[in-house]
Amino acid sequence: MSAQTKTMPRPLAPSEEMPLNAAANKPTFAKTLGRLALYAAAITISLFFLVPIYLIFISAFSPQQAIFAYPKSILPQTLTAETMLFFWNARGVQSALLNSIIVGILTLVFSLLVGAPAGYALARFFFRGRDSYKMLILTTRAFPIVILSIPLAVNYIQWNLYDTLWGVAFAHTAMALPTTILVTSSIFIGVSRELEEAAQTLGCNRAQAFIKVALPLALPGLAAAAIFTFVLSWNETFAATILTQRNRTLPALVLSQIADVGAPLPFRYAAGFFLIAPSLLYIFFMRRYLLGMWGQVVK
Amino acid sequence: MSEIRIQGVWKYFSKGKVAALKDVSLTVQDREFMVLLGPSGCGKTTLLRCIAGLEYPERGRIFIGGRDVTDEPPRKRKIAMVFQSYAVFPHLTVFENIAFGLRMQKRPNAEVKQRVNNAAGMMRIENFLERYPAQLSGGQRQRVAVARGLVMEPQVLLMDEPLSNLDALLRLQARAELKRLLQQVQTTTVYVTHDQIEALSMGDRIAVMENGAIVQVDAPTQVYDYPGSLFVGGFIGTPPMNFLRGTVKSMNGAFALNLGGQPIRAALPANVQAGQDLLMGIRAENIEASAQRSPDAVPARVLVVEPLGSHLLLTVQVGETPIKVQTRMDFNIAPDQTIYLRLEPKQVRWFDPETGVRYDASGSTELK
Amino acid sequence: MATPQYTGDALAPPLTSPLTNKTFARRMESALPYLLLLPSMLFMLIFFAWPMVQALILSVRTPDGAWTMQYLERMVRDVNFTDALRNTFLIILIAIPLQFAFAIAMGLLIQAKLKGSALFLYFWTIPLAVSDLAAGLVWLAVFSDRGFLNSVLRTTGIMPIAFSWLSYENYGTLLMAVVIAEVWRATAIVMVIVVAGLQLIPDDYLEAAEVFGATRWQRLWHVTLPMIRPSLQVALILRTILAFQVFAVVIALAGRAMPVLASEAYNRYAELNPNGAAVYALLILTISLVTTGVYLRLLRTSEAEMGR
Amino acid sequence: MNASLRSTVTLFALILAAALVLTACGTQAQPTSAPPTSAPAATSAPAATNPPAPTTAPAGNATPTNPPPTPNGGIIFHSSQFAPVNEAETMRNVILKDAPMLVDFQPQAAGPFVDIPLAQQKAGKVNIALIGGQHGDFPAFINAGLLDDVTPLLNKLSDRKFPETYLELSQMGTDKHYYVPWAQATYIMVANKDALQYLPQGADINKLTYDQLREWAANAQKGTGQRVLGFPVGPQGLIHRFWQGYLYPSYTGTAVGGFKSADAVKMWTDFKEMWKYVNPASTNYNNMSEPLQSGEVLIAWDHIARLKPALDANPNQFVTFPAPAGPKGRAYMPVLTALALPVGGPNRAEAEQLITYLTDPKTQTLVAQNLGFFPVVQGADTSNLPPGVKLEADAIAVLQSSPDALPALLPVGLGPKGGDWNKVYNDTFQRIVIKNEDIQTVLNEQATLMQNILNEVKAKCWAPDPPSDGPCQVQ
Repeated sequence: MSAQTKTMPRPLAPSEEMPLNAAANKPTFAKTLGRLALYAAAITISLFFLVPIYLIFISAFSPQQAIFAYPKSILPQTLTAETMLFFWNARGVQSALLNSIIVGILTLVFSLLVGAPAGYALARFFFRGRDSYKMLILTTRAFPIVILSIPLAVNYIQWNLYDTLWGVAFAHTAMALPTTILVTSSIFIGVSRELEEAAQTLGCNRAQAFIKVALPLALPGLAAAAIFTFVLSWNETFAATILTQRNRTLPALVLSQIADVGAPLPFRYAAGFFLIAPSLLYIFFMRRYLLGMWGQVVK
Repeated sequence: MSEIRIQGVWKYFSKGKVAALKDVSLTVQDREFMVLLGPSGCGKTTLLRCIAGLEYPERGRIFIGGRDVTDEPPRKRKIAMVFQSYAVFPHLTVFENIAFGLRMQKRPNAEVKQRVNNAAGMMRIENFLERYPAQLSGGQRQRVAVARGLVMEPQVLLMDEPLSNLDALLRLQARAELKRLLQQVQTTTVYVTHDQIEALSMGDRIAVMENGAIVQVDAPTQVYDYPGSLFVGGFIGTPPMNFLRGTVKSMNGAFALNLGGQPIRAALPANVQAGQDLLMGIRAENIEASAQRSPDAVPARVLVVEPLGSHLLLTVQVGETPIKVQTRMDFNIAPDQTIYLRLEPKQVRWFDPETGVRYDASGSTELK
Repeated sequence: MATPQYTGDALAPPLTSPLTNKTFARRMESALPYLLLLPSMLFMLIFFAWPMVQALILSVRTPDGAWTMQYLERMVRDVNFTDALRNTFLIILIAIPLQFAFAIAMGLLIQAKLKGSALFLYFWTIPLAVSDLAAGLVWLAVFSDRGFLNSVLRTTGIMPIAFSWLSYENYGTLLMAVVIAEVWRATAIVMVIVVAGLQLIPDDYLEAAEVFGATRWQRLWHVTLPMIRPSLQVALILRTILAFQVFAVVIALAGRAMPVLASEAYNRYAELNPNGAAVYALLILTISLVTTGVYLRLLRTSEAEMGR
Repeated sequence: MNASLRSTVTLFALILAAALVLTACGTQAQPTSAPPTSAPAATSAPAATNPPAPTTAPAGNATPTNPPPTPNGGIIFHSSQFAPVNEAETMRNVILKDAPMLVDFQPQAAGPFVDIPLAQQKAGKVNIALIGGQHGDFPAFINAGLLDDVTPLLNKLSDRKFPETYLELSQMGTDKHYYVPWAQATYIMVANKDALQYLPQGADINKLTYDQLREWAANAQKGTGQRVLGFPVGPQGLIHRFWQGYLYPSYTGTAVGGFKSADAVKMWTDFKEMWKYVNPASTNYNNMSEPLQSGEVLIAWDHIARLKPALDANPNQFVTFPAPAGPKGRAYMPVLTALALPVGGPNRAEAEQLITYLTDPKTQTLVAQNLGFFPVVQGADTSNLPPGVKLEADAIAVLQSSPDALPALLPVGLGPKGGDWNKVYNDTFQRIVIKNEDIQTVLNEQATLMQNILNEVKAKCWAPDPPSDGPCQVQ
């Protein structure tokens, strides 16, 4: 059956009866060299991306004197959690971490609740104003967020949203929405419209067809998009700084108490590591979906 | 009783700028196998989707089993549909795919199981029930899609080019099988295809569509033999019908058609005037080619000779017009030779060159 | 042959005529896409558009409520304005082509199906989730006078005297450092879009080109790149818009030495001069929109070229 | 409602419930959380009323309500001082530990420090009980009518014996007092002991002149091969204070008047000459502690708070000394931090108690010992300071006993234009030193900008300029 051969990506191994065709199977010297060059390139690029991460890691776990030592050692002799522990135990860090997680989850939920329907509409319907809507949400990215925070803060106080995690989550949702909408729409484009129509002919209403068919199929992609939103929220500084007073998220705390005002360097490294660590995990779990997420955006 | 009646349906796309269906009316009898045939973009799929309820027409009504379903969503129309892509749910097993509609109706498990097994047996996929669609071949998926429709025991079965994604050999096989199956279940069926062989071989009747309108509804042989228009004649049949343009001229008190200087005697439609232009349509198999000149025969120059195994297909030039002619395999001919064509008078059809509409041949004037 | 019109030539009724089949349910049906968009539009209106308008008004209005061009004038006359403009465009003109070259090379490497390509993809996409704040910190640790780069150069004996990579006196190396950090930080998103685009190219095209004797480079230039053009255009618009807003990394690495538009906006904000900040924001917004417009124009002609 | 729809709704409800629970946890997890006398209204009120419809939540809560009288984390102490995480920790764990009430110490970066109270005032909902900032921070608030008169409180605190100058400063030229002095600091110089060998012949480190400093830096460059003099010229650096309070008064004897004078031209010429020996990475330095610690810089000028980490970490490696003297004296800028009460702020009684506590000589001692900011009251015990702070105190003592000492104040009365004012100096530096433009031309142009600012906010002259009637004039 054709499907079975399709599921077998590798060609069959040459059997004994089949004489080996030397030219076809034996890699030539030039081919091997070319392959090696490709590996060398891949490894070099990997080092370019990994070394800075490694450096921030050893800086965060070096004793304070080592941070100011010169020349610095690339292979540290001693690692210590001293700086990390001070950072970890500093007032506000743990609650800021928790706040970041809560805001991230709220942002994720809101942006899916608000953004996914729009993404679905863009994917499924050809309606008047569709293209202008797409342009509009793309251009929102062109506005520098820093400036937005000032009027937003005033509005927030009037709306009783000031210094609440909800408020930060709303602001983050607004920032994440353009991406969420475009990405979810590309995910729904990836789910064939006919599947939903089939479900409708089989007794589903629109909502049921969506829930029974489109949603389960879109779920992995939606999860990736959601976590992307989470990371966006995790990394956002300005809105979080200006819209909160006591309920700081971690990056806002880092900016207001560590980076901006020149806290000692070791703390800055510790904070940097804290900011980077979740992204390592995020990319690790989501790397399979990243491509699918962005693949259809271009269509 | 599940007749489908379509009355004056209009459907627009692109914000009303394009009419995809123009005043379409069609009645599909109970248990009839109706084929919607036409080139891509003619609106046949749109019409099918209007019947399914996946599109809503802007004007006109649709009745299924005498009930006005125009404003009803698909799920209330008691229809089943087989999609071109099959639309087999990839996240469900074959069993759950087939059971999907029954589950939506909240049928008891035992009944679901029994009906799914029946349908699967009918489609000979009972061994794949636990598989996921990704583990199936295209042909198997197609059967799942049909089984999923049949299991619903629908009043109407709608099929949108269900065979177009199969390769040629499989398609031949599936065609016969599908025909047998549909004869067995006796459901009113609307079947969309652009493949005229499929249409001719399967349908009880064929509705030929062009530019969003139905141009002819007839039994397959009728559509083939008496195409209602130039378009239908040109669309149906391999090779398509030949068309030759000529002028009516008076000849001994009767009329003949002047074809590139060569008068042809054939049964002209009634009420023609001398000097009037006519289009003559005739199929390749109704032209007899001969190497010998004869008084009624039209001379033609051979352009291409194609041996097709069962017969030869010649492309010849009559006047300025190339036409197709079918001859026996042993006809000895080479390009650039001149042959003489005799047209089977009973098989000649006449068309108005302006409108493309076929003249009703009933009152045709016999030439002496 | 002209297709003859048969019964299908009935004229479409004019659109103004009431359409007969408009029940409530059907109206809902046609309103559905708008209903689905509504929450997002309201949300953006309240939490984005409204404050944005408020912010932009700041750029042309004094605190007393008078309309004014003074902030605009002040921005243009500012000592850093031309520098900021030049630096912004310089960084974009150098970093973005580099990012695209890298991203395409990386995409092709991923497509080459090397062993461990999943791992490579993981490593290369890590910066996707790293914030500007952290990225600036990371690269400052590398390039500062007593940073890792000088440490390595000294330990290995390549350059025993520390070099001030980030000094304003060494504009070249300062620019290089900023560009490297930008390439590190933002190539991943381009690569992801490129790889996604590459995966959509059927093998047939490349094989066809190979059969017709195209070399590896010719295939890249004449087949692969034209085919991922839509992906590249999306990535280009996205990257450019975002690049106009870069400042955290630049401030971290260059301090005061390399003003860019966004850092000037931020500085005005930090100097408690919201009007000055807003006028820069307005400028960035305008430049971004104009650039996007230019890209889209190019995109449209190319669509015609390609006969789509 | 059919089953599948129901299940989806349930799912969303569950997610929302989870989010709500987490939010609740968040508020409880605030380390300073008080017994739940008042609900964490700010956090959960919009949540409880309108959770699933984010777009309607703000509208639904548009009617202004009063702020929670007792925030669950204690009364809010909004501060631009002691913001770095280590200092904030010291504030909370050492200084405020024995305060008579629960205090929620909220240090802020420069922008939010001003924006938050102003935004709260605009919205009519102030929840800040106490504002702590530098003298120069307050005019922005005063202009907005945000600060209450603290004269009655100052009368109650007369036993503190605040310096008369500071009390006068707090009047901002009015008959009211807008703040209570809190602590003082200043800027000093630090040198690595390794650099002492390059000190010019005959120079006394405690009596340096700017010429000698330049010579020292030149010698050090010759000796080490590196430029080891450093200034905090980074985006968050305080270099503008160097020009405002050190160079200008030392060379011209004025802060404002002599901005474009011949003395000023001489000053910039000298500074430009000295800049040749300044580490060019200075444009990146936000504080001098780090380059001193890493050895990138051997001689530096900065705010004492920003030098403290290096001095604390390695008190034996560094010497401290006053900033150099110029032709008109040894100018220096005392930095006054102060406490103010926002109009309509909550917990007024407790806020006043907190001021009383913070100005208590014992607390002032604690601040000196732990944060390196010096007392503004009499009776504080500064005999037992940790080595790093001791070094700073020594330098200040030397400075104050210098015969040529010339105090120059932080700009007074510039209000929200403080940032613009600093920008004038930074831009002047950039144009003259970095871009090499003609000094007199630049000074003339920048002086116009200065005068505009002064006229706009109608700022009178401040020391060491002689008092003026109208807006201060650049001569």
